[in-house]
Amino acid sequence: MFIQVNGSERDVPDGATVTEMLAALGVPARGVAVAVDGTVIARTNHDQTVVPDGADVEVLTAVQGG
Amino acid sequence: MFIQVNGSERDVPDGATVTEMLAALGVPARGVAVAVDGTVIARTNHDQTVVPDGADVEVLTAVQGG
Amino acid sequence: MFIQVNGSERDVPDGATVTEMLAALGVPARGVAVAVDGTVIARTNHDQTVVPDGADVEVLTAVQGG
Amino acid sequence: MFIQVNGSERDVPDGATVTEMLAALGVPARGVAVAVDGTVIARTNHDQTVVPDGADVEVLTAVQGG
Amino acid sequence: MDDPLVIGDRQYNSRLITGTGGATNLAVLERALKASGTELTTVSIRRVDTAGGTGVLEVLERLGIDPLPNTAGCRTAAEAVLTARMAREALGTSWVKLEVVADDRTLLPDPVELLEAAATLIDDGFTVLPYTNDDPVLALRLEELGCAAVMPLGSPIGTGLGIRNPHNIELIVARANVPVILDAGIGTASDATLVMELGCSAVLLATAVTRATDPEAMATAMRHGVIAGRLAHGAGRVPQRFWAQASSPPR
Amino acid sequence: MDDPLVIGDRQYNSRLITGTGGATNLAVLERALKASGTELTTVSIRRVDTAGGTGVLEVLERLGIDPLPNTAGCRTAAEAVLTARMAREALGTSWVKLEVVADDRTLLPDPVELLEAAATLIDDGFTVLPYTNDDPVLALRLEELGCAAVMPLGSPIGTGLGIRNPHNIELIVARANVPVILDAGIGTASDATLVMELGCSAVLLATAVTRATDPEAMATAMRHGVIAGRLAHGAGRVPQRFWAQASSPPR
Amino acid sequence: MDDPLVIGDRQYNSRLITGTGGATNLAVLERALKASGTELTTVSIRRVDTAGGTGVLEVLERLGIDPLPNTAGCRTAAEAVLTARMAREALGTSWVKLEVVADDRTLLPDPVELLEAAATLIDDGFTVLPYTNDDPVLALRLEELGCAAVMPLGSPIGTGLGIRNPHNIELIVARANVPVILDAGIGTASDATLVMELGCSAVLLATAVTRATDPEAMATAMRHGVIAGRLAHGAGRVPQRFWAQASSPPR
Amino acid sequence: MDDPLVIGDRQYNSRLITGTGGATNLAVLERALKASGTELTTVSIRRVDTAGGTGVLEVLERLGIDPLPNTAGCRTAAEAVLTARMAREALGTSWVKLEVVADDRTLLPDPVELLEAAATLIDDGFTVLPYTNDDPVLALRLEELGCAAVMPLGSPIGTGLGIRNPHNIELIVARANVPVILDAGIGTASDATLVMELGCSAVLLATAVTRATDPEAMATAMRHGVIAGRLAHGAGRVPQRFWAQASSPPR
Repeated sequence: MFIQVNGSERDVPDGATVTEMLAALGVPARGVAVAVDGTVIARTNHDQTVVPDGADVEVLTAVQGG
Repeated sequence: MFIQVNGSERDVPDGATVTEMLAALGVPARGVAVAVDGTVIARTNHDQTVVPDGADVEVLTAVQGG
Repeated sequence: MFIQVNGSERDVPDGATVTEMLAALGVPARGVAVAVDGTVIARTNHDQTVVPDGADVEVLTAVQGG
Repeated sequence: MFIQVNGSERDVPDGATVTEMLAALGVPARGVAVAVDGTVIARTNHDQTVVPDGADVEVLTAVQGG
Repeated sequence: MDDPLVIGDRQYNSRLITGTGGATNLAVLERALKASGTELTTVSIRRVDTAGGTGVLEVLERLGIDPLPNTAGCRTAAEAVLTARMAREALGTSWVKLEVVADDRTLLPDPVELLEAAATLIDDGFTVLPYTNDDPVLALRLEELGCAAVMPLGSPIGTGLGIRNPHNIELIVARANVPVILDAGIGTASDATLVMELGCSAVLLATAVTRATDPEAMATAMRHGVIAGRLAHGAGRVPQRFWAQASSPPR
Repeated sequence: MDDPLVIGDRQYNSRLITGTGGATNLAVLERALKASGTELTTVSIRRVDTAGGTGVLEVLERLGIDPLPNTAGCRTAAEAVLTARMAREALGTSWVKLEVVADDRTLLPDPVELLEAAATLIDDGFTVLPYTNDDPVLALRLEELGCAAVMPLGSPIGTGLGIRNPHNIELIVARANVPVILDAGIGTASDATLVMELGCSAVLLATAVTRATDPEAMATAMRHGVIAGRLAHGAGRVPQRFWAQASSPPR
Repeated sequence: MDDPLVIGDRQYNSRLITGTGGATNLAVLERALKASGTELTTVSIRRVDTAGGTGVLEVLERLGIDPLPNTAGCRTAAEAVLTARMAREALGTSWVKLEVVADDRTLLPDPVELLEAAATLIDDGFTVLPYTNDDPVLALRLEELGCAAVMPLGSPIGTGLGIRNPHNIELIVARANVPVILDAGIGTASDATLVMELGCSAVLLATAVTRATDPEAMATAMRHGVIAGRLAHGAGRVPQRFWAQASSPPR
Repeated sequence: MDDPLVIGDRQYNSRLITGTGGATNLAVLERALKASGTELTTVSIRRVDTAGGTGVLEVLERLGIDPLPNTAGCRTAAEAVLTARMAREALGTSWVKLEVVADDRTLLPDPVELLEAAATLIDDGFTVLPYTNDDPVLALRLEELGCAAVMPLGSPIGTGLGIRNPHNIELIVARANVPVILDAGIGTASDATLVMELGCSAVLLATAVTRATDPEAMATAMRHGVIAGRLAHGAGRVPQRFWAQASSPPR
């Protein structure tokens, strides 16, 4: 299925969970946070939460700053 | 009738208007503002506005300050 | 005779007094001070003081400054 | 003989050298400087320099300061 | 010089706005106000029987000075709005110096209550001159709401500490499209001169004059100080240099 | 007000002493001097053919301003004494602003040469106004020699850095029995106001006015600034406080 | 010395909190962080593909430094709250440096949005360290909401202007019951020393170190400067005097 | 770091020079000196029976600190020269902190007597470290005479007023070819940090430590403050800006 990740379209397995999506995107699960359609997904729910088709996903991490 | 003027009880003629009340209190009509039961009475309405019995009246004026 | 005036050679009448020297140089007598061979000549002595041949003369006046 | 030491009269052996004078005064030879009649006596001369009778002697040392 | 102070629909020749608080009596106040050359002066609104009220308006009338009622002492937007409305009826003016302070120790404005009061009074047709802190953000917000001027402090009311943060005042001036009037903290004439050199449009002060040993002399000093600073601001000062530069020609 | 500046046997109503250096032309200079209200102005002494000399005395005469010759550019007591004596003959005045500077980068006075020149000129009957640094010791020595005033700097000539060390100026004022005239470093009007508030008797400045973008406006600013500071100094300013103090009565 | 910095439920031996922004590369950053002795350091939260993200957490882990996520760049309470919640999931910490700025030119906090964001995050169980201006009223409001510390600026972010208004910082310290951490504006070590002497509990700085010519040396300087100021604050400095007082006995 | 202070033929690792005056007793003094890390400390020269003398040299010896005799209290070159010569015999050192003060109220140096004493002692083989005012001209004259360092004041002895005129200190540093040691006026650690940032080579202080409520803590503060300032001076601080500059990447 296709979803928006940080503003660009990406193809991930249908019915992927957040954890699976991150793997598919090649993003390390550690040190990142995920919001799906504007809702922050608690780390503890990454395995259960399924990413809907066409979802708008934000994947954030820590960078130098402040 | 008795009303509260600036926190102390005063006796003024029954059915007095704001203008009549000020006269009864010996307060110059000029340079003062009147609030009856928390409502500011526009200067232009002083002649028509009747002060209800037992009203809580504030009469303010300009003093040195600021 | 030739004298040094403010560092450049000038020709003035032999035996000229300070007053005559200033006239010869076309310098207004007013508002100037004269030193001959390093000695300040009091204004009151300008008429009597003769400028020696070859003298080193400084003629100063007020300019914008300070 | 009697001499002035730091402003007060003291009795020291006749013909005492600076070193002997310091001993007689009970002043440790170390860390002090001596002036006799206004002249600073070099430490190296303390043994040879005889203090004249009635001399005005200053004996200084280091104190807390600055 | 023809360099009027324009606030809302009014023009003033004097750039010194004064207060009437702190004077030992009305005679002293009148001499000081006259010496200051001010054309706009604050008054407070209190119950008619409040001591000290009598006669201040008559003094201002005699001197041809416009009264500017303040909301001094108000702690909430509601209190300030009510006071402003009473002032409008009492003095027949819709101009108000809006003060909403957070506490008695600092007398500093409460940003949230101040913004709310300003919005309400502007909707109600008032010409609002808010007393604010020296935060450039709050000053801009007040301007955006429609305030006719912004009046940042130099330092807290009555401290006489002068301009504690010239950089903030310069930031406020750099972005303001309404007059910036330095209000509070002025202690002496050089403070007023500096304020104007920083680009402020006017100075508002009270106790620096009324509580000085000689209020009339200090009022005169402030008048000259404000004029000096205004002129210097426009005259283009010399740059600052690390090394010296001669003012006389070489010998 | 009747508060004259008394130096030696003269009295002046203006406490602003100006210089004539740095002006682009005599017309600009004349307008600036007039606007400043000064009654005493420095000039330099140079060879008659030196450019810029012509006409400065005529300007001062027209404005009724006393000329104060300086010894600018002198590096030794001998040079300064000779220059002062030439000035006396040229201008018919025994007053001199005594400058003996140590180098061109700082234009700071040479303490030893300055003291020697002052002593010689005072013996010779001059009224000596020495340009000095802000060292309270040197100022006192110059007064003890018989100088008619002491003129400490605020900061080096032409830097426009204002009063770098108010504490030293206060120390000088606290011990002086002759007028203390702040000379050099003034950049803008608030500097002049502050100087007078510190207790100085007058201000001497030149390029802060003549090199300003608008010399006439800055001269006017300086006139007001000096008056403001003098009045404020005498008016007894309010004390500084850490916490606020209300200027309006409690509600 | 045993004088830990206590914030919320944590204790730190270092009173220097640093930022990671502005470093040319991670190697430079790591050396500087190590030299600073810091135990708490801010990071920003950005999209994973954002350049510069990689590796900063690993550096902090290697040095045993706690990460403090900030909400830099947020303009509204909503943005800041979302960013804080994402940071909590990404870093597994409920601590946040709360920034809600009003505009890009000043990067000053928006008081209204800041208060709203702080209230929401505190309700949500966050330990909130708000970046605020130097308004003593806003600082008190933030403490009343339950912030674990208040972090007033010395001057705007990145200006290096130091402490523009020590009086406001003293007013904040005088009334605070939580640690006051001076955040933003530090330019050099003496700024950090002064901050601690004013009674602040800690200093937060970033580009003063990372953008210095020699970040490691400046980081070391800041470490010593903070220690110096903390000790001096507690040591009871000598009073200031107008006249001199000898340190040597009379002769 | 390897950044020794070089004066004449000696090298020191510490850039903090202390005095021994003002301590309530030798035990307090010893703890403070130890905490300061100083390697060079001043002592005064007095009559053997003068109270307080006993034991100070033993303290310095125990701590491996070089004594630096001063000529405190001398008013003339002759007195200072005699005192220096006595000190040389008493302590076996040709180093001297040369003080020739003009009066007791300011304890400021007498420029003329100071120059004369310096010249005499240098001819006599002394290593002269003169206590001077902050006049850049006098500092240069002292260096030209052959002084091993120049020691300008920050403010008068014992005032604790810090650095009253940083511009003069910068002018002195800009032209000096010998170490510039800031002597007198330091009140707290940030003063010492600032001094070093201005480019001075070392700081000399006494009562700021010995008269602090906790001398040992203040001595430690001064040690860190001097190190902080020295490092910051070399680290290349960030420039000062009027507008803000972000330290976090854009969102």
